[in-house]
Amino acid sequence: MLDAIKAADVPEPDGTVVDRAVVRLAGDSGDGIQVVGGQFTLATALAGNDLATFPDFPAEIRAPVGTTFGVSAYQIQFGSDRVMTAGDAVDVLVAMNPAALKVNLPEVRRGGLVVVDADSFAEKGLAKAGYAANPLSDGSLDGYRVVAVDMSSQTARAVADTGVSHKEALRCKNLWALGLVCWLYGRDREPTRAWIRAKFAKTPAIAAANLAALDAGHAYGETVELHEDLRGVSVPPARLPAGDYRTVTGTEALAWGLMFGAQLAGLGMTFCSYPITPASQLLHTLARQKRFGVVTFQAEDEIAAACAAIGASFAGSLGVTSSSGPGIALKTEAIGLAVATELPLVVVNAQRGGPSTGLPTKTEQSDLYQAVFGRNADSPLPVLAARSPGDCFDVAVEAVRIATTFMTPVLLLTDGYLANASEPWRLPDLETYAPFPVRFETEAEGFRPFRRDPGTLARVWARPGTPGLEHRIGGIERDYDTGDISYDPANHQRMTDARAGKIEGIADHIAPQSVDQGEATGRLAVVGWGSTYGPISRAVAELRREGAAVSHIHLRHIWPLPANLAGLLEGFEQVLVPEMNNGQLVTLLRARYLVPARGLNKVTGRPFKVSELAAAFRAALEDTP
Amino acid sequence: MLDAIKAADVPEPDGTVVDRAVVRLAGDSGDGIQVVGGQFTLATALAGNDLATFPDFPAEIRAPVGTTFGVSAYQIQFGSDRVMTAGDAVDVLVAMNPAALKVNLPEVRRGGLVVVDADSFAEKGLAKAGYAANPLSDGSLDGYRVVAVDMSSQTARAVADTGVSHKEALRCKNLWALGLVCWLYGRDREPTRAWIRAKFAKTPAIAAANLAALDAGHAYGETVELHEDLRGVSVPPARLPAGDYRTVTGTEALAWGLMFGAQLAGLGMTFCSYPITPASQLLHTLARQKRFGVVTFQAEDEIAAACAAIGASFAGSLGVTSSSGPGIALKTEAIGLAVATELPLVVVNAQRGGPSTGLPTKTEQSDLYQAVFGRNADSPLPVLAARSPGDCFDVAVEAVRIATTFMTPVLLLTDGYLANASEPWRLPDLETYAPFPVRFETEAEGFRPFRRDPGTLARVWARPGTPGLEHRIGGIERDYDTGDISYDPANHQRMTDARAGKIEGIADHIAPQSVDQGEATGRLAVVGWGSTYGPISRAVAELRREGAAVSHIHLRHIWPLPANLAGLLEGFEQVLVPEMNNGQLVTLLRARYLVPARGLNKVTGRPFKVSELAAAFRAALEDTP
Amino acid sequence: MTVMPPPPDRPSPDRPSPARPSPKDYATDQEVRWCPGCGDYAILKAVQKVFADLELPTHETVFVSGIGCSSRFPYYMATYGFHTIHGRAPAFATGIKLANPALDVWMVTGDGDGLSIGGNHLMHALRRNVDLQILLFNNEIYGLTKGQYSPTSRVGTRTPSSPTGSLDAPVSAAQVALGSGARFVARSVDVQQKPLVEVLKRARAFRGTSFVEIFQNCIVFNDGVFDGFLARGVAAEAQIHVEHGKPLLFGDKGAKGLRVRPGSLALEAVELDGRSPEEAGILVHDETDRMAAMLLAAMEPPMPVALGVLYCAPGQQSYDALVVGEARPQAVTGDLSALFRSGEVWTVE
Amino acid sequence: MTVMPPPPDRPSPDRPSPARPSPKDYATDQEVRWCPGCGDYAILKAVQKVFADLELPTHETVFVSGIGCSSRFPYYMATYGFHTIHGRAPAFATGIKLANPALDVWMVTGDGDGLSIGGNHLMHALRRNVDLQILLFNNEIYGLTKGQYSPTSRVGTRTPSSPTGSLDAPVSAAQVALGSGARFVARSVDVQQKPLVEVLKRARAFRGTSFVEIFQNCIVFNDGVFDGFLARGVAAEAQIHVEHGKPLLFGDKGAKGLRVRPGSLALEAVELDGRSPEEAGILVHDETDRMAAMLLAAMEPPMPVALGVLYCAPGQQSYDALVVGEARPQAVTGDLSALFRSGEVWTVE
Ligand SMILES: Cc1ncc(C[n+]2csc(CCOP(=O)(O)OP(=O)(O)O)c2C)c(N)n1
Ligand SMILES: Cc1ncc(C[n+]2csc(CCOP(=O)(O)OP(=O)(O)O)c2C)c(N)n1
Ligand code: SF4
Ligand code: SF4
Ligand SMILES: [Mg+2]
Ligand SMILES: [Mg+2]
Repeated sequence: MLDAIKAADVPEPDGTVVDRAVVRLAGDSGDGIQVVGGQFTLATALAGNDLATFPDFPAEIRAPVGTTFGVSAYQIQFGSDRVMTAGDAVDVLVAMNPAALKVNLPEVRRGGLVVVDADSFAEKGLAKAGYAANPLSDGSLDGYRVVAVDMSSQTARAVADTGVSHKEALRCKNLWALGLVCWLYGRDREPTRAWIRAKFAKTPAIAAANLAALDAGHAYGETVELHEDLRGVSVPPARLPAGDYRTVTGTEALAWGLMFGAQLAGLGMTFCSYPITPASQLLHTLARQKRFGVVTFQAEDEIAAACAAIGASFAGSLGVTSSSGPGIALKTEAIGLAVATELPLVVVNAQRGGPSTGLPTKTEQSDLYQAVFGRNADSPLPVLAARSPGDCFDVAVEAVRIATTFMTPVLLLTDGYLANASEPWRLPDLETYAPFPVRFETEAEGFRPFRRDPGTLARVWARPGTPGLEHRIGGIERDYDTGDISYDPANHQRMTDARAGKIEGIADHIAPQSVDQGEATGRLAVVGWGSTYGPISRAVAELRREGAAVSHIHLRHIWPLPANLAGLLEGFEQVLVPEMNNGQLVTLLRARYLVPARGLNKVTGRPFKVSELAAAFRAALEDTP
Repeated sequence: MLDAIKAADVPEPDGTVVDRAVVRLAGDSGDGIQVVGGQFTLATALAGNDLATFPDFPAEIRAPVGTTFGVSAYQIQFGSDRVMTAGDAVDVLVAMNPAALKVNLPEVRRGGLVVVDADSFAEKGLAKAGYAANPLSDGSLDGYRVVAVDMSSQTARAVADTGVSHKEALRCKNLWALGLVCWLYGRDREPTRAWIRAKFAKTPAIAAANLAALDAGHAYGETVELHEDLRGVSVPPARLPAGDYRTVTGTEALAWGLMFGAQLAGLGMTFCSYPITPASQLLHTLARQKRFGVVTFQAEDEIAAACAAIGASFAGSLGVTSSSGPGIALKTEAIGLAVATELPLVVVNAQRGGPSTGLPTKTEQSDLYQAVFGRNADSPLPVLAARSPGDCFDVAVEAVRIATTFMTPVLLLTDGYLANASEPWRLPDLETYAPFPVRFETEAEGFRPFRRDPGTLARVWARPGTPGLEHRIGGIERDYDTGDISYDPANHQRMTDARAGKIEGIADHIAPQSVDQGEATGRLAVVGWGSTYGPISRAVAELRREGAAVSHIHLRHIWPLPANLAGLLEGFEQVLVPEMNNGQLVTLLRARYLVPARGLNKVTGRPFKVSELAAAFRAALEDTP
Repeated sequence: MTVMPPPPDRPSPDRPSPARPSPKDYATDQEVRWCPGCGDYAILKAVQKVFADLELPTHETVFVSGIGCSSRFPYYMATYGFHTIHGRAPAFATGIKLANPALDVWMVTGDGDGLSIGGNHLMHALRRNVDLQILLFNNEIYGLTKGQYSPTSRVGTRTPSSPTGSLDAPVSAAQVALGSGARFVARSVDVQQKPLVEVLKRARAFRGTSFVEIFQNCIVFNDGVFDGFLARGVAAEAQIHVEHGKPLLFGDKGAKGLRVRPGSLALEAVELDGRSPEEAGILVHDETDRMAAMLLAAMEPPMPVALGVLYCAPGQQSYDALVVGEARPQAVTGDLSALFRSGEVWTVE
Repeated sequence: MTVMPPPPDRPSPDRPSPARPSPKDYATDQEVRWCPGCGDYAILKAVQKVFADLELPTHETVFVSGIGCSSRFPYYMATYGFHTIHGRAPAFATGIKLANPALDVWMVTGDGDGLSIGGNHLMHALRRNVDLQILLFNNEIYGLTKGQYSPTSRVGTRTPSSPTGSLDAPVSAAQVALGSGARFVARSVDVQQKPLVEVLKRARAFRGTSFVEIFQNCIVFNDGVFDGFLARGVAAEAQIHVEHGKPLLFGDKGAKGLRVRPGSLALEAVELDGRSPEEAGILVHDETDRMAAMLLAAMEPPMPVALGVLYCAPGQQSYDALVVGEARPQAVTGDLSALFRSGEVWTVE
């Protein structure tokens, strides 16, 4: 075995204690990578590290075994201070086959550790991955530390006594790899053991095999006298704020935030959707919450989903619909009706790479234009964006608050990264959230369906079933006073102004924009939104450590923009707007404030790296205006 | 009769020769107002005036007789210099019933002439129109010159000899009114006579009755010794550029421009649409052009229409689709596919009042955001706008040129006003247009479906049926070189940049922005787009006559903006952007150029008045920055 | 073959009514804006009569529609109403029922709204069997947009968008509904007030989606298009009013009837010639027989056009009842903290 | 009842072929990216065999699809191909045929693509009778989006979006097609290569929209869902392969057959018990009989599932032929100046 380990010529950083580490597990989509990734995340969270994860799914459901386009990967960064991104460069890559190595090697930092299943590097596997020569022996791994271990055989041997078939045995390879990685970072295997026992409760032989594989992988690390570079690494616990924690994906936090929002509003929730990557999981998550009163409806298409949600709102429920860009495009006509009839609605867009079908499994932020401007006519509505998996919870609550307080559809932007990524989430104290109960209209005397609250300009919400409030609404322009159809020119102007004024007025009912890091004035303001929060935050921190006068402003409210933002931006010599699109928020800021904000754009389907942002910020600072 | 005529206390301007006049005919939707409006327009055009017309349809198909919401009107302004708008204030209103008077009186200038059918002002008619008292006698017409003539009886008497029924006789009332108006402005009745004879060739009695009514109305003006204020008015011919003229509506000009564009490109045309006000007429017009090789397809909805048009383009035809805002919303997903697959497509949006169903029969310019930004992902495409009925022809040709030269969908914006309005159109010399023949790919050797022309960045167009060019395209991101599916991050960036670069590059292939009136620098630039051209043009002319340093810049190219526009705008102290929306082009200009452009917005479903624009421009100039 | 009349499975509300309401009590203060002579007026009248007869409460009723002349209907009913967007009414109606199954939801659509742009939503509402009454006003034309041909227009219909006559083969609304899995399919005519009122009552009694195609005359753009079977002279021979459990008779004094053409799967018209229906082998209408309904729905001249309840298959729970039950769902309730803690939780001190 | 076989009305191209092509000649260089064991592979194989057998030219063929696993199909055929957007393939295909009716257009869709989001376009392509072959791969699941239930999923299907079992009544693809006015409706099974190839050839021969539902196994998300009639043990009893002009026999050695239940409009299965089909009153399959097709399409266990060409009604011109004729329309031609001058023209000097 020992000779399989090649020392790299790039030295490993001193010591066995590090601040943070990035591990990437990769294999065939059938290899169970996501499952062991999740288990390792849990063990890491329980060890007290901060962490961020990102699953990288193949675009194909289950492509032919061993092909590069069938590779599934799971990346986690964990550390002893705030982590926020899944990491720029991988410290440890576990590649279960040649294709996984091929696809993921570019992510590994020079000098990083590469663990491969040597058994899979036979001719057939190499050919499928498109390797002309064996990378384990042709020098292409020079510069990395490589552990080529006969993982399949080891696993097969380890589970031999459990009585499972050979095929079943090989299915345990992922647990073997997990065992090794657990050993590497000193992770407790007990939570994984408990999970295996629960999951395979009905098939004890399989449970035993998986347990055996897990232990064998661990034992391999522990007992085999490995090259000294493979010695265990320790990442001390992070100093997180006190509280109870769990890991959440953005999808879970979003689902729960919507439910909690409905609870704070005192409403039932009717969630109507049509599957689309990467939005489907929200449907899946909420479909399991029937016992809390959540109704889910899988409609025949996105249009029907949006319309059903609006119908539900008309009937007095909280209508919610979700999709990704192409599906949101289909909903825009219906959203216009919700704008016109001033009904609450939450529209979730889990953005993905485009245009058109684009890169469905990759992340992007390119639907901001669509969210803010993408409807016919003057149809303003509030747009919110979540910054991190955990933040999805609070943004969802805020979306429900705004939708119901202002009687308006709200667009909530997440993305493929947020939908799938996970991080530790401090369980909120639900008591600290102020409820915002909906007051349905009940008074028949003098009832007018478009009577507005003078403070919020929201119209009343009169729910069918209420005696005396029978009324008819629709998409034809309505009289400001009576709500009846009106083609009157002056009335149209008045209603257009009222709709615009109501949405603009929301700026007075939201928290002022804060500066996330740094002073309120300075040389460079980096203004971000959405899931770029993690990398921007890390990069700004890096520059601030270097002494640069850089601040990070991260918007939750894309529309209307916070009232104090104009003043804030004036305080900086330069404004830079990193986005995973071709420059969209930057257009909004320039148009609104006439600030010479510049875009920093990346459209690769992948999150920003901290290093590329830091470099861009440094360049901007050098480039004195 | 004479006593029915009331002299107003507001004096009529001196003389019987005027520069321009505004006539508005109004009646029940069953009264045949649009028909006689069209005939009067023709007679006026043949008399050599410049003119602009605007039909004002009721929102209902045929509401109950005599109600205000069933009123149909037709307005024409004509003059001896350039006219360009249907007029701010009406000089002569012909109201066939009380409802028509009620709805249209506010449009009449004080001192204007009001001709009404006195027979219709009985109790029932007044009640239907919602008049408590008879406006002919209660003083509400003080300040106007009123001719209350028993038009129905006069008509009945005039046609008595033709043998038509009483009901048919009354149907001729519109011709009687036309006869009177023809007399008033000295219009030749011969074209109308010819039209009547042709139209009722198979029912000679009806033809005779209509002819008799026309003559009777005319004779009424001629022979009855009327009050001196009703004497004939003469509007001398306009000094229009030499050439052959006809009247066109924007719809006709657009249809013909698309056809001519296809001819210049050497393409067949597949026009796919779904009816919607005010876009349907384009479908109707093109449906009659089968003999020129135009194929029209009435699809099951707007999505299918867009998709069929894209399919046609894929197959080597010019795919064109049209709709209005709500229907365009539905097409946005499909348009994204045309962006992604880089296929030519012309999308016509005849804008109307919104949001949602809004004011379907009223005009608005509020879909610019949707056109420029209204798709998921980074999906740039060119956006053009027509300024006048005749201009629709050239803009359509330009849209076809850009779509086929750059292999891109193009959005062409018109509106409810342009679709229905008419003006004299100088017949273009078709020989002067440079053809832009499409060169379909034929070379199989080294064929790549996404090989780009280095000059335009357009990809090749390889038409099914061509041997050796078999290829597959779709909405998933395509490899820059091979066109095959690619999930590669760097390729996605490259393709995103290529798509953006191609569209931005169009700015180098269009005419530089000209200044429509005034100098290239000055105190105030008024920047407009679309059908506001007429009123802005007139208002700027008015201010320039007053000596103000105002210039008018009118954009045909909304996206990409002309390359020289930045420089142009810098030359003005102020930039004002009048729009029939809540401020959309102004956002684009501010974001792009960081110029402190201000919006001047009107959202009433009606065109700007020259007077209100002139007042706003004056106010802007006073307001020295 | 014995035929059992299917029980109406939704009772009319049984409440003490101080005074019997009249149809006028269901009218709104809005002026009705259809063209004079439009068939829509007659349908409105029939619906208001149904409401008055059944003493239906206005506040528990919602009328939902798309866009079209027909879709203006909700403005004229003194109930709750939602005039939505073109073609999507079935989706709105489904959302309303999921939010509050206790509401009585009626949907009004046209041949364009319901079968052109909205055909898919219609199909899915029908197959899901959402508890709705769907009234499709079929005038074989797009009225509101001024008379283009629709998916039910016959081949050769000349309209502004088909100046030389339409080329598209039309669909049959009732056949589409049956093919989609509808469990209640009926047909009626705008001006046949009595049968129309009856059919509408049957539709309301049915739990699930009841689909009613109403032939409606568009006096402006398609006047007299149904004269082929509605005109006075031909009516008796050209229509058959089907009734559950009764022999399928038509013609002058019921002198003709329909029977299964022996050895085949087709219907044919025969003269009774003095025989009793049984003797003549006349088929007895069994509204629970889907195949018979298909044959009836497919009849075109020279066969008589079938009117009445063609198909009614109760006994299946409606979709909304399956998903949420009968009452309006409560607000989101329950201990969400417990849900959030359902995974592995750890404590940072 | 005499039954005439309808003539195949589109000839296969009759051209000198230097060497008979093989199915492999119709494959592309793209790696096929379905899951190992997916039924789509077998369908691809069958289609390639059809092309090779008929020596179809690649450059005059277009494969159009929507989105789904099934809709990846065009990438694997060495013809022209357009992988469009979800549910809209019929509209793209219609546009292609209107632009160039000379092209041979095949459309591939799934139960989600074609019947959920795309149901309406499918219906309208079918009723218009656009000259297309539509292959609907029915796996009763949304494969590409990882296994949610689809409009053809049976009640009770447990999926991530229906964790306690789906509640929506499914549609039957063939019945929807017939209800929409389809003129060619057939059914086949991914792994039944011989009949599948035959059915596809028949589909291509038909001028107009030919609709072929292909039961396809999604090994990952819905494995074995058709075992009820495909599993080895039950196949003979649970399937009936219909053939025009032949008696409707099934079961072991054709020991059973279908007949019209006397006096009704229903089919029933009977044992031949040694009688000839005629003696046993077995129905002869007449593929031009729409009602028979409806009954066959509606058969579910315990009746056998009908496979083969259920319905074929040629003789109607296809929509594209009616609109534009047979050849690719020329460029916009003619004297446009004359058109522009067709109204009143005056001259300003
Ligand atoms: C998205 C959209 N597309 C098109 C229209 C235009 N439109 C309104 S009603 C209608 C057709 C109406 O026909 P039908 O449903 O038969 O109703 P009818 O007027 O005949 O009662 C159309 C095409 C629209 N309002 N919205
Ligand atoms: C507008 C839009 N909505 C949703 C999706 C997501 N989506 C892609 S394929 C699919 C369903 C596919 O099911 P089916 O047609 O049965 O194909 P299969 O994968 O089972 O072959 C869905 C919902 C999409 N791509 N675009
Ligand atoms: S256009 Fe036709 S359908 Fe519409 S209101 Fe008039 S008559 Fe009725
Ligand atoms: S998910 Fe199912 S349908 Fe899709 S490729 Fe895999 S096996 Fe085939
Ligand atoms: Mg209609
Ligand atoms: Mg499927």
